[in-house]
Amino acid sequence: MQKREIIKFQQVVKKYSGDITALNGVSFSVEQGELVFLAGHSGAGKSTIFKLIAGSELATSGSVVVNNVNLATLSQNNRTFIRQHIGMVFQDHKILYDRNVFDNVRLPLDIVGDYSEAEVKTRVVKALESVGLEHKINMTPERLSGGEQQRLCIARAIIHQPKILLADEPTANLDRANALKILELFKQFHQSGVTIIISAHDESLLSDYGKRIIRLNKGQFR
Amino acid sequence: MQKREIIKFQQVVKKYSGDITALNGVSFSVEQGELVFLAGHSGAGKSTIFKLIAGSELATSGSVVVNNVNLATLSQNNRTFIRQHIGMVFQDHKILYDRNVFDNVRLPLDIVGDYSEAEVKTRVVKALESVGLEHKINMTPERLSGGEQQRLCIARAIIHQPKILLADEPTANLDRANALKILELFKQFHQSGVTIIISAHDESLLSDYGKRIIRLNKGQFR
Amino acid sequence: MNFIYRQLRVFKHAWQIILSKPIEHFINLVALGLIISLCMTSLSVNKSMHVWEDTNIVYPQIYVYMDNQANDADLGVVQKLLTSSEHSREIANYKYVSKDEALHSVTADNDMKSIASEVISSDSNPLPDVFIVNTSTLDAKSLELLTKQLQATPMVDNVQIDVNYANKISDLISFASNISFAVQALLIGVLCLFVYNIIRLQMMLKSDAIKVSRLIGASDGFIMAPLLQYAFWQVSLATITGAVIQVLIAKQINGLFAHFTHLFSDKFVVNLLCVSDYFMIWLEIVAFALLSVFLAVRWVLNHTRIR
Amino acid sequence: MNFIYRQLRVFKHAWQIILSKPIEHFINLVALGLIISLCMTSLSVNKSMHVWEDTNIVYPQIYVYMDNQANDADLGVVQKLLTSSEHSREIANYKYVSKDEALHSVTADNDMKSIASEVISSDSNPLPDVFIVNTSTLDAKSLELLTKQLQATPMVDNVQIDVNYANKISDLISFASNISFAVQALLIGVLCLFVYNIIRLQMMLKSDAIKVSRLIGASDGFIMAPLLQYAFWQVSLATITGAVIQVLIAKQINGLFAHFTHLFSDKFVVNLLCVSDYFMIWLEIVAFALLSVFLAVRWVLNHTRIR
Ligand SMILES: Nc1ncnc2c1ncn2[C@@H]1O[C@H](COP(=O)(O)OP(=O)(O)OP(=O)(O)O)[C@@H](O)[C@H]1O
Ligand SMILES: Nc1ncnc2c1ncn2[C@@H]1O[C@H](COP(=O)(O)OP(=O)(O)OP(=O)(O)O)[C@@H](O)[C@H]1O
Ligand SMILES: [Mg+2]
Ligand SMILES: [Mg+2]
Repeated sequence: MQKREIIKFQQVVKKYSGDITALNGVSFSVEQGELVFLAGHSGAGKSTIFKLIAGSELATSGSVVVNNVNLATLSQNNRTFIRQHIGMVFQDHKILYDRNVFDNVRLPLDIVGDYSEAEVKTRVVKALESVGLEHKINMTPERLSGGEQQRLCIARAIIHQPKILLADEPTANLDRANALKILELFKQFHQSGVTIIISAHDESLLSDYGKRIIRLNKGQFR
Repeated sequence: MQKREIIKFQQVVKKYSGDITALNGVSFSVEQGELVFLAGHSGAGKSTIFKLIAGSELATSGSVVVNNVNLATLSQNNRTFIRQHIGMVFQDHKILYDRNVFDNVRLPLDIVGDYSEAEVKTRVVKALESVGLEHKINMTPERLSGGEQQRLCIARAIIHQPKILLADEPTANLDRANALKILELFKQFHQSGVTIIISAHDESLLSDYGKRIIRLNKGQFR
Repeated sequence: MNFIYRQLRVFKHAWQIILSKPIEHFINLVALGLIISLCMTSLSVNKSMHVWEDTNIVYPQIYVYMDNQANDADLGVVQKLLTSSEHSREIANYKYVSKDEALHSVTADNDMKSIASEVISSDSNPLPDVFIVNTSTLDAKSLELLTKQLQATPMVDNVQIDVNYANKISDLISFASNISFAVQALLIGVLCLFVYNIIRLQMMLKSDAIKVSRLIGASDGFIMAPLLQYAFWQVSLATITGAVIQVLIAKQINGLFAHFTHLFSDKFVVNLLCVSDYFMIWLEIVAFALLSVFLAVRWVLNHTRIR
Repeated sequence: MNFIYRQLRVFKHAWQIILSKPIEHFINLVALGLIISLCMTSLSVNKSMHVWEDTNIVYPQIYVYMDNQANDADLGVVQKLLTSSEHSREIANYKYVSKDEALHSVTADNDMKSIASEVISSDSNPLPDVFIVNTSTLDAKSLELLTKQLQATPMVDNVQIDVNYANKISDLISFASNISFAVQALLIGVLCLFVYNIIRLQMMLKSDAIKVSRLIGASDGFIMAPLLQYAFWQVSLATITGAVIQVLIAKQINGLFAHFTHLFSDKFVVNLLCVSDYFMIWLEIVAFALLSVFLAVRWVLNHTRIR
């Protein structure tokens, strides 16, 4: 299988309002099916890179190309549409407190559509099992512990088997055993051909995997 | 100086509605001025212990004694009042997005009252400096990165120099350098006589300090 | 199939929200329903007023009293004048009351009998033949001309016209219409602002869900469907509540009216609106509510830096 | 010192919220203001109506027509009867119109002149002396008795009483009062629900801040102070807006009334409320709004498992 670049940053600069330069000329590319770690200090710009890939922020200059499409050239609707093929683990979880665990996890399936109720049910249970949360399926999320909320977010990110998985500090609130379990899960995904980027501040966890690590420092590569 | 027990758990059981036993007969005590680490897997009951000390949840059975007062015997108003002497770093930050960083950090001072505007200003700046966030003082918190939000929460917890500091995973979203800086800060506090309990899942960080570690496993001590 | 299933889920969800906070939604409903009922009431009062206006005399009547000696030929002259094309614009219709008919009706009416006792006691009938002319204009000039012409007709004894009375009634009704119209406009304003406000605040409470859904790739349609249904059911229920309250109000008003119908020549009732009116009102409120949802959601999306 | 300073900060904070979202709060204000103005208008119409009722004839008038041959002594007898203590309860006052005065006023009035032309053309004055008696009761029994006594008095030709007219006017006014009262009650209901609703939703939007403050040790007072001030300024501004709108409405109504004052014996104006009334309304609305804040915040605290 010919490998192709699925994500490509070229001289990307991201300035937020208030003269804050989060990224200052970043170039890298990720091949299809690759597993990449993103490391860097707090405020280095890790989350910003994920936002740019997902198209929820636009680069100030430079180009962000995902799946051979420059996101800046897309209409808002199409940028939104692209997110349906991306699984995202948000650093702040972004769980919806107005519905229970089951309804939180099924959300991406509903957005994509095309799933029968039975299939939704099976998939949700399977996703929750893979993060060890199947016994909390009918709970409201504010009753979950911090780590459980994080795992809920992971279950939601993988349920629709996206082509790209962006995990922003997915193990921050997890103990080592749980963290390894999650990384193992991601590895399985990687083996089935999903492109994965994982950000983490805890490099001890990453170095075991022998995968590429991109290190950010103040918005630039070290 | 005669050491006395400032926090004392005796056979504490905490059951949440829905038949969930978060703590199952936990007994321990913390001396005044002590620094204790609380370790345990995700869902072990770490946050629950903090909630019980702060009185925002009540024990199902057993007694939680803080400062020689059994919290169960206090009226709601008095339990609220006790929290003014406790600094809390919440696992989910609990930042207020309707005000800027400065107004978030000053909140405990306003609640205690008795501070002139000048003193508030000095203290806020000092607290933000100690967590490396002084340059974001006028920002709205939704524009902070994950680690920055966590540090904001730490600044808010220490600003009124509480007698007890409860830090729930204070370094979960921080890189090693920042985490060590925060732990250093807590150590300074400890040296000035503050009682501190820190929960963390990353034991590698804790073991360096040679302090007592309480290990929770499924709501019980190992 | 999938589409229908989706709508059903959305439907279920909307009702779950409503039923999960029954008190809040009940208060909402009653508040909305009260305003809607006031709007409906002012609308139906307005409508009823027009009906009343049409069935009551608002244009001057002209009384043409004939001379006692007038014969059929003289009456024919007046009749000809009244039916002439020249005056077809001013004259709606006319009624001829012969002296015999007049005497009959006077003696039949007990009240009149006592008043007219002296007249009746005499043997000969002293009443004149009368034409009662209903005009169809308020134009003083043309009415004056008509009156003069009638006066100049042979064997016409006297012509009376009460321009003022007609003006008064007309003024009164247009005054009441104006007030009722102004009240209606104000109430509709209040209703719109109220609906917009409630929906805006409800959408603000949903802003987290909106933002996160968008971040996960939800289209505008996906985000709005449940919110639109939620709003739809709320205002639909409110419209029904409003209609029920309005029926109660109308009953109350008509009860009061019935108490003194003797004041009016025709019974004045506040009619209920017809089904199509209710339907239109419902449609308009729903349309406005959905527009509000749309605006509020767009506002949330635009003001949260999510592209 | 510290307390004042705190209040000032809270004050500043409340206004910052209001000014940071000017459009939202403006819509709020206008909506609230409109409802408040409608309440005020219905209140002032009600009040004005009572004034109008008091200054206009609502009790029957009795016309006592004297015989043409009546002399001063005969008039004296009637006068004595009218001023007797026996009838002081039924009779408010009376007016004597001599035949000369009557003739004078008839000839002075152009309209009357034409109608009464035949009468006036004759040389002798055919008009009788008249007593116009304003009664002060609607009790048919005692009015009948009075009428009979007057009728029985020597040289009294005729006694007329229009019981019906008085009843009609009285009915009309009590009808209007009833309607206006009902509308007022409905509007006050709407106002309360509206205020409660808006404040509840606003507090829900603040529920995070409320919960976190409580977790950090904030007392009820600390949590509520800014929210109370926020609500206070909103409803105060809304009351002012409402008062302004009401003045405009009253002006409009009075303009319409002025157009046809000739319909009424006395000019009917919708008076503005007096300052103390406005003050009381403001006080009541503020009190209700603060109560709403209190309830809503307590609700948030109770429903979020934070002790
Ligand atoms: N919306 C925003 N507006 C302004 N500045 C922002 C915004 N989002 C992020 N920033 C700033 O950009 C910088 C990079 O933020 P980013 O969230 O990418 O960091 P990060 O590497 O994810 O850090 P962390 O490990 O703490 O999550 C930070 O200094 C942050 O304050
Ligand atoms: N309000 C609640 N209602 C029901 N169950 C709860 C509630 N809060 C916590 N729990 C449950 O109690 C258990 C312990 O929760 P706690 O938050 O104390 O865990 P923790 O040790 O802090 O875990 P983590 O490291 O993931 O934050 C978990 O299984 C959690 O689901
Ligand atoms: Mg980040
Ligand atoms: Mg926890």
